[in-house]
Amino acid sequence: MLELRGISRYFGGLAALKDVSIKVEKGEFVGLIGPNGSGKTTLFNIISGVLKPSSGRVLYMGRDITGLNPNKICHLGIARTFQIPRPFKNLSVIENVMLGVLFGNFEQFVPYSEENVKQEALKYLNFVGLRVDESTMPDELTAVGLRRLELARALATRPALLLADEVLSGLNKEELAEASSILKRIRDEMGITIIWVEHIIGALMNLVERVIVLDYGEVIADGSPTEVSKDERVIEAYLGEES
Amino acid sequence: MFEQIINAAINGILLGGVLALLAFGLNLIFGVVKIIHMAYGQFVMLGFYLIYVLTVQLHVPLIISSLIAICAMAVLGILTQLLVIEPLLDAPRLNQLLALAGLIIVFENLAMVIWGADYRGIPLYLPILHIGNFYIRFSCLIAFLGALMTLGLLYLFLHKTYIGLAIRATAQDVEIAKVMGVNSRLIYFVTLAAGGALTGIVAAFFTPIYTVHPHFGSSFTIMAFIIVVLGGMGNLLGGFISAFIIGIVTSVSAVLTTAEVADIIALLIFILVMLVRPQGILGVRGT
Amino acid sequence: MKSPWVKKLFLLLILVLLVIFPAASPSPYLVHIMTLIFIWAYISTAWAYMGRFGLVSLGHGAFLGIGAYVTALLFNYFNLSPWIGMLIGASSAAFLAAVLGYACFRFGVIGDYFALVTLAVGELVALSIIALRDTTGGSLGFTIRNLGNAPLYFQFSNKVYFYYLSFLFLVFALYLWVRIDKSKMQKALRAIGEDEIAASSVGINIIKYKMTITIISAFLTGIGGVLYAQYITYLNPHTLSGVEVSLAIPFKAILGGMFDMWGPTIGTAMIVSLEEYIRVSYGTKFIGISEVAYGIALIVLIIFLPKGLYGTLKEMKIFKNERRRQYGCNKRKEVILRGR
Amino acid sequence: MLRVEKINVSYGEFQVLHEVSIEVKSGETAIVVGPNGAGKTTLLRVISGLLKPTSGAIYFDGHRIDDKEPHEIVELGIALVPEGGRLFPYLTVYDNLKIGSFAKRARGGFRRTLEEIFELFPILKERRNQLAGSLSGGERQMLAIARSLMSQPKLIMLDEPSLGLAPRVVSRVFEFIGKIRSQGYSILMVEQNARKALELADHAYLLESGKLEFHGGREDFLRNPYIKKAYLGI
Repeated sequence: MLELRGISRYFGGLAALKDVSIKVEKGEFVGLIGPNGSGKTTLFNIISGVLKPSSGRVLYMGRDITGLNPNKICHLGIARTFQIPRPFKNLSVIENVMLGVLFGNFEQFVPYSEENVKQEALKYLNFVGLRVDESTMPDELTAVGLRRLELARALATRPALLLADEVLSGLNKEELAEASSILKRIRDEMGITIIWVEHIIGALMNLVERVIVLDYGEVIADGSPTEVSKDERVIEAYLGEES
Repeated sequence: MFEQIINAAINGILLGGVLALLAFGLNLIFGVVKIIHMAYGQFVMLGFYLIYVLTVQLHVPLIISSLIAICAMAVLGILTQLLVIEPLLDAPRLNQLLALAGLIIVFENLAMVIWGADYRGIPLYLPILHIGNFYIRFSCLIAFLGALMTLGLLYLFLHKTYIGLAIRATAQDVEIAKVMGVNSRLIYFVTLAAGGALTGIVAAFFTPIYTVHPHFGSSFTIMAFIIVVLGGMGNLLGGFISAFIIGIVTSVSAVLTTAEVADIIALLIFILVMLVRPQGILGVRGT
Repeated sequence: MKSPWVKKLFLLLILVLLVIFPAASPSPYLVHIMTLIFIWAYISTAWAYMGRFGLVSLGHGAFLGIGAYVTALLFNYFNLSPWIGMLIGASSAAFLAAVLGYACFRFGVIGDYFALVTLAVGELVALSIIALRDTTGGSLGFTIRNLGNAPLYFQFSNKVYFYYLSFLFLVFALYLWVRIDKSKMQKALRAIGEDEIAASSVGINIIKYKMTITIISAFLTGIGGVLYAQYITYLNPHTLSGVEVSLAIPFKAILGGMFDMWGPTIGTAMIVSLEEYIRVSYGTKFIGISEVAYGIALIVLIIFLPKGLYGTLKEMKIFKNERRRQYGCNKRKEVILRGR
Repeated sequence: MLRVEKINVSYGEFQVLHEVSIEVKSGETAIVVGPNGAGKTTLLRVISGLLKPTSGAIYFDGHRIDDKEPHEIVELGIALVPEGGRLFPYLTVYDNLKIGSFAKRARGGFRRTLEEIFELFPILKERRNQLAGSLSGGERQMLAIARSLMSQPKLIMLDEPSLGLAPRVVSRVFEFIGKIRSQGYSILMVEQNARKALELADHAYLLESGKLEFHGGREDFLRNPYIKKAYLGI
């Protein structure tokens, strides 16, 4: 479904990503981990079109999407959430999600009527378990609420592939389990392929089927959670010092 | 024709020195207070009028009236900070921009009310040097050397004193400068005072060269903007270099075409740089 | 404004009053002032189309000048009726806006950078008009050929026609504002104004919407230039283009409050009245004193009422409801947090 | 030495800290642990005067400081090592250290303190003329700590000193903090890396969603079953 071919990205001479090649199949639930500054978010920014790679290509459903604008990529069916939630603060929570419905993936276009769009938006808000009313503004939500809003807005664009960026950061233990179960349900019930970046590795390892590890902008491991946690280089770079 | 161009280029370099001084002040204010001082050129205009009033109407010697003007402009800078900039420090950038643009209207029309729309100049005739086929105005030469000296002193101030260091630190990260014990409010006042004083100095150097009228300032604001943007906003070294580039480009193109076309060319450069590389074309950074 | 019904009746009343105003007015001078208010209110409303979405242009003088000059030059030199010339003039303004907008949006020039670029463009157009002095008359300006009463050539011996005409234009601009508010575009532009990256990641085509609103705004402003030039039958680069006009337009809108559809109109009414009042009471003794007062008023207003006069008043009026709403929600927020 | 009494802090409508009280005794090290977004950084910002509490009081050495400006608080002897170091990247290492001694009480002793610092961190002496932005992550954190020492503080506040550093470097940074601690400075440290930080602590606080959930000596902390599970992973 998604294929990265030799992606590199430099910031003023510093390499954030070096020759990264990854393949993700339809229906997979992939975790992407790595220490701080290893290039995870940069990779997401490149896939979603916010950044252009210095070299390499991004292929999606066999089509070259390198360097397309983010809105174009969203229309093709790739949605993302942001590491630091970026709600539109002057729009209500429902309006935030309605934007996704209105401007998202065109293939399943809903005829424009305020009511239709609102119902559609509420559907996604319900799915992620965020119950709000008409007038709730994003700044009234807490950390968990904002994460849910991010997910609902991304889902509202009706993606085939979801890039989830640190959905768990800022949450406490109870909230962790719940938020990660939502991700699982998105994959299982909606059939959306997910790539999940996370720095809370414990929660991720329990859920995903495959883990890719980045370190200093390079892929150092790719395999099932059990394989990866046994990998020498991963332990060296990451897990080893933790325990 | 070729000689004319060379001569224009030389004049451009001489002019560039003063422009560098002007741009330095704008740049310093932008770098430290993070504010685009829209009414900066109008300070020069007011300084010019002040010198005019003191020398021509009150018969104060030029040097002394220049010094008075420099101090007065520093005070005006402080007042601007106190009355306009400080209340808007946490406001959206555009509100700051528009309030300072409001100052343009106030200053220009105030000058109009007091001095009317006539051109005023100081009757001071300095010799023109002939070197071979080239003509260099002595007043330009003085302005150039004076500007370079001022810039040198500014460099020493910024690099050798505690307060200079605090200014440079504040430019990079106000919040951390504060927790280092820097009183940022004081630093802002010092910066605006220094920026104001610089416009006074520029006015003093320009008195023998130009005549003044109420709308005299805006062309200097625009010129200073162009230089600052070309060199990269907040980049003092870049501003210094691009002052000479702009000085040469405008005076050479003024000789080849007309003064308006020269201004149009400068504006086009400005727009292009803003579009393509708002961080400036000179990729160096130094404070 | 208790109910839509009362509000509609109130609007209708004002409409009727404005329509019969010229007949009832004690002096043509008042009609003249009202006409000026309509024209500038129309222009600053057109400006606020962009401004309220964070696209603050300080170069609308460019569009005003191009609209006016192209139309007037076509009339003076080729005898083309300003009714047709106006479309060409406004299209030229829109074309410049399209080129400028595309360049800015392509390279991601936003916020105060956008303001500075447009400021430069406004000045550029003014300088070009001066530089082309052989055709445009340069700084001295030029006068539109007088045909007496020639409605087909946008000239009326009775200035009352201009009153009604500019009134219609203003009503049209306000109507368009409402239409935009009900469209999908308004939602997109609000999102873009807040966070471009997030907006594009939910599929909003940033360049398309920003271009659309910029072109609409420039086209209407271009027509505004024609309206003003035809009314006073004289063009000058300093009154139609350049920094001063370019700043005066947004100032009017901001003074009233650019986020509300009535803001620009109210701001314009205030400034034009203030200018006229000072001019009449002090005459020509202190040329410029009214501008000084206006400049100071502006700075004070930006500092103390950043949402503009009308915007702030309106906010205060609904403030109580607003609070209650938020309070109610805070309670519910607890439910959202703890309930699950 | 430092006493924070029941402070409430809000960003606009959103309350970040609720009735938080902490205390650091002279010569002691206190740590505040808690997840991301719990309000730890906010706490340090309030103490250093960058943010004003809506209610409550802060006392330092008998002075009430919650209404003082940041530069006045520095003069009283509180130094902050901000999150991620926050050096002045375009100043040299030397200038970064010099600005550290900007407080009037520290200026006189600038030379002497500098010598001490160079002894403690020889690498900084080597790099004194390099731009701070060109240092490696670990060196930057060292410089940030050294810069705070330049003001000859009585209390040093560290904001997540381990953030963004490789595990090996983290150990080195904590070693240095231990060294500073042994020289008798009072320390208030905010950390996510609870296990490492607790090794240095005399007293610890747990902050969750802006509320102080637990506090006690190191031993009490290590014994608490909830903390053991949630933050120490035991």
